[in-house]
Amino acid sequence: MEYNDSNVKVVQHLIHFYNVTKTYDNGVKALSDITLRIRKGEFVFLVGPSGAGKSTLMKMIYREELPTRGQVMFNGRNVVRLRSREIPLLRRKIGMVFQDFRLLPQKTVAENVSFALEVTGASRKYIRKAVPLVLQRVGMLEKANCYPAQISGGEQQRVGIARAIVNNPVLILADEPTGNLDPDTAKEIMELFNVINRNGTTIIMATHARDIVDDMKRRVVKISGGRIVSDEESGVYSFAN
Amino acid sequence: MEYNDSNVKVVQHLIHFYNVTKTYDNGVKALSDITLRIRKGEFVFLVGPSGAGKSTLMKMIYREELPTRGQVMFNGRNVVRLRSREIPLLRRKIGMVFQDFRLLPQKTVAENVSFALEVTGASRKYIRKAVPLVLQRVGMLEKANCYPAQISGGEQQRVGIARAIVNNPVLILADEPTGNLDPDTAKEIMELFNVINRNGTTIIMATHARDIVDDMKRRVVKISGGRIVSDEESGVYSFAN
Amino acid sequence: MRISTILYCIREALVSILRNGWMTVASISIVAVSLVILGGSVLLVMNTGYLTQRLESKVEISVFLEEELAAADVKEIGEKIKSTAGVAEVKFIPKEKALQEMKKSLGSRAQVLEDLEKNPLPDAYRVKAEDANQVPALAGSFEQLDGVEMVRYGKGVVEKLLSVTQWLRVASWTLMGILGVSALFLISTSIRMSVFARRREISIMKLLGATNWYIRAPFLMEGLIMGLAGALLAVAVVYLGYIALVDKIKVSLPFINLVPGEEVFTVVPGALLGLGILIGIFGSLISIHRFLSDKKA
Amino acid sequence: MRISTILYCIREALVSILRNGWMTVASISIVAVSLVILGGSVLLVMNTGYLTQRLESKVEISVFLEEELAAADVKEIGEKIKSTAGVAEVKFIPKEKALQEMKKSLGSRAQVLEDLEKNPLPDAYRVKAEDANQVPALAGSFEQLDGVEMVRYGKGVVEKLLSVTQWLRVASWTLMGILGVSALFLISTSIRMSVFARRREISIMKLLGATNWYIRAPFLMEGLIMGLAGALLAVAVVYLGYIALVDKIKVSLPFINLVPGEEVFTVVPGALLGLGILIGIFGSLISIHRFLSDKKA
Ligand SMILES: Nc1ncnc2c1ncn2[C@@H]1O[C@H](COP(=O)(O)OP(=O)(O)OP(=O)(O)O)[C@@H](O)[C@H]1O
Ligand SMILES: Nc1ncnc2c1ncn2[C@@H]1O[C@H](COP(=O)(O)OP(=O)(O)OP(=O)(O)O)[C@@H](O)[C@H]1O
Ligand SMILES: [Mg+2]
Ligand SMILES: [Mg+2]
Repeated sequence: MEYNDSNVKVVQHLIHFYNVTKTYDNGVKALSDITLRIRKGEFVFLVGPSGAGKSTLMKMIYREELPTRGQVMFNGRNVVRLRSREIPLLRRKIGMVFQDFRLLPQKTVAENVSFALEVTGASRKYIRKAVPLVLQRVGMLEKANCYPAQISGGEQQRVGIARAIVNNPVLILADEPTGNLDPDTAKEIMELFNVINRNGTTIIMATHARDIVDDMKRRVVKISGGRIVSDEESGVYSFAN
Repeated sequence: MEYNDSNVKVVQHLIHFYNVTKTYDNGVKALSDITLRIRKGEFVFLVGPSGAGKSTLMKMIYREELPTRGQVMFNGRNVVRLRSREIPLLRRKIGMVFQDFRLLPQKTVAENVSFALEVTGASRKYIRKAVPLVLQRVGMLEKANCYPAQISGGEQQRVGIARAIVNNPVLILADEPTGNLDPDTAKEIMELFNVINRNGTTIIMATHARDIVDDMKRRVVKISGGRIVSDEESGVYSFAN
Repeated sequence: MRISTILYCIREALVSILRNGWMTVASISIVAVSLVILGGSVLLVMNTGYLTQRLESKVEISVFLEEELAAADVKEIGEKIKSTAGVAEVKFIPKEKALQEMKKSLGSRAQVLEDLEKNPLPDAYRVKAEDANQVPALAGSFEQLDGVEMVRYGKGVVEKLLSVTQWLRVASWTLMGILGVSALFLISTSIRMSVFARRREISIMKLLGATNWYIRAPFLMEGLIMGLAGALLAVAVVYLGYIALVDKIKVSLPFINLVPGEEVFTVVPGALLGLGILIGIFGSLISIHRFLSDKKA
Repeated sequence: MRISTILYCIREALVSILRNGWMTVASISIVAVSLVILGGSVLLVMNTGYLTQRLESKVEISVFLEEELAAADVKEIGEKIKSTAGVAEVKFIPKEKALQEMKKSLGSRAQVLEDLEKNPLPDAYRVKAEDANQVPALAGSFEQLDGVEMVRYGKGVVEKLLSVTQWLRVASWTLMGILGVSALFLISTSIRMSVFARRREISIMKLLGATNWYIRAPFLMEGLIMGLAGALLAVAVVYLGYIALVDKIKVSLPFINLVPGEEVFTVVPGALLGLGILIGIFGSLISIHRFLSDKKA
């Protein structure tokens, strides 16, 4: 069964959290009764102290973790109720930048990026064209044939970003994508995200970078202790709780 | 043979790089002819673009990598010439915060921190007292019995910091220790480093956090393309090259 | 499956085999060693069978006939014996020949027989059974025949021989059974270990939207290639080893007859190769299964 | 080594064994399976030796004496035979007894012998050799003795029997050799794999200033514990399996004599346990070596 896009028409929101609670196996409550709507084409910052639940919230969307209670809708489909074989189709629509990069250690930089395309069944020809282009955009073309262990932390992060954007996903989930980047490089990456967002891709980005949040003047959702404590259009990163 | 502290008296500098060049196996030149001196008790920021060579420079000090050319002195001893069995003794004098955390996945938070003490031969009694104290200082006491996979990115980073400071090292090498921390937590960690530094510990910290560098008004060494491009006492994080 | 997918599998598998270096070497060696053990035990079973069959084929039954039977009766008895189920070979020994043999076996003492007025020995049939186990039963049935005075077979000898050959059969089959199961276990465990070492990779692939089959296929191909490589190695070792053994034994222990190499190598290599490939594929399939589970994700 | 260090090792090893879950189970099973194979092949060798020895002990030499020897001469020959190196047992068979035996073996045809004026058979000695291989040589030397008319032994039978027992010995020893080497290889490979899966852990420990011995010790302890556990398992399986086999064979194939259980289990368990522990320790030592290398760091 194809993952069905035709449902999108009747849906206003790309993402919809209904009273989502997540308690991990060891009893830690990472999310408490989260309700959140994100429209198609939005650029949302997810901010909040370390351990607030930002990564957990993102994991709900691409189904790395299931909510303990509540429902998560993506593109008109209930993510919680997806059948096993539908999960890969969901994930191919989402580009993910992981906080810990998660590059495949046995593949080179170029192969890591190609893999995200191969998975979707893209043609060899298209892959050969697209991969160098996206590596160029994050400034990693020179290191295309290096293995992850052979490049610096910031370089690994940029490969992770390239992999997330290479197959033109509907949604980009970026978990602290600039944590290991210097301000100049971070700024370039944010410009890249801006361009992608203007082309219609929804972006959710968890970050601790006050400069960036304050600069961009986008929607800011602040989480603390697993709850949404503020949600402002065109917000700033505020110190106060 | 005990690693000999008595040499320290004749040495003015804790760390001395003499014309250090590092070319990795794949031909990448990460450091070019670096000469650098750091006095005991200094607090030095290492800044520079992604892939500049900051992490590589630190790896030279604790001998994760050997220089291709040049010498590195630490505490009056030539690190390059150390015998195999002297390497552990060198490393026990240095507290390292790794860019990718490097927690032991099979050990809990508390065990990860204990391990750094056990290695030095500290008594069980001392370990039982010291570990909760240091976890408290980085705000991770509650998660003492969690495994690394069960805590958030920022939490893992704080465990890495706790592990680095627990055995009162002569030198702390912190590679982007606040990259995954929110500004408030980052500030607390920087205060912690300040206290430790005031007690005589030398600290070298690679970072991309402009706020922090500008706030602290300490020595800033800027690296770019494997070369030192500026070195200022009480410097700031400058955008210009 | 599209050709590009198959090519993808083969490419990924080969790359992974090369990059995983000694882990690959370890897995292949375990497959090879296990199959050598298995192949060796098959050879043992075959040779044991061969040897025991040759030994057992030597067991004979002597059927002594009554005195002064008509030639027709003698012939009839011979026909009856021949037609009994389980009889392999029948040979008539006239009493004159029996006496001659007796004289020969008595050597210089033989002149004692010269004193005899008439030949005291009877005519006899010597019968070979198809299966040594049937000897006692056959002997019993011959005893019932009209015109048969007495039936003899090396009672103690047959039982002794049977005890040896039985023991050999039991031992060699048991051994092959144990070794077969062990080989399967060892190979699948080693494949599980190599998959286990890459569980993080698998989980990342899943997060990138790879289907279970997309992840599984290169592992299968890898398992197949490694199983094949291990089996080829095993066949080579078993083949060369066996040829060498046969040669050596021909010289030093000429009275031991081994199954000739050509006969052995019509079945053994095919079986080992097939087994290696099957184990490689199913080993990978089973071991990768747990890491693909969607329970959590 | 301080007590605290030893305690540290044991604690770390146990924790690691528990937390590594099925990797531990896999390693222990491989040790166990390999040692079961080895133990089984040792039992095979022992039983083969036992069986062949019993068979060979049946081979006899008949030494026929010249007619009308003085009793003293007969006795002297007996003494000479007894004192020959390699002779195990000597029994005198007077000609009267030989005739009786001959009569018995001829059955109803025996009355032919009644016609004889005198006993045509000679006195004889029946000799058992210590070792069946010496039979032809002994027979030759007896032939040289004064007063000996003729020496006979089951020429064909002895050679046949020897061919079987030789083959059995060669086969079982070869098998044990191959299996022993394989077991060592399999166990050390599995330990290498489990260390390989934890190479990152090891490198982190080194960066934290742990000495090589500090890292190695828990692995050694772990190897020791796993080797011991595997060996205990193997001993249990071999023991129970053998006892069951002996029982079963006693009922169904009563003529096969196996080495009794008690005799076997004075050596085998100790050997397997020792081997398990040694392999565990050295397997860990060797496999951890490459991950401790200071070449780069
Ligand atoms: N697998 C897990 N098992 C148990 N608890 C977990 C797990 N993952 C996260 N947690 C806990 O859930 C809470 C939220 O974690 P999460 O990773 O979502 O935080 P975060 O907002 O991403 O923090 P950071 O900014 O440090 O990355 C934390 O208290 C964390 O310790
Ligand atoms: N093991 C390695 N093998 C080959 N090249 C390497 C290796 N490690 C790092 N490099 C290269 O050396 C250069 C310096 O890397 P290094 O990790 O020191 O950078 P960095 O300043 O720490 O960067 P970042 O801020 O992104 O962490 C980079 O070009 C990187 O690609
Ligand atoms: Mg996070
Ligand atoms: Mg770095």
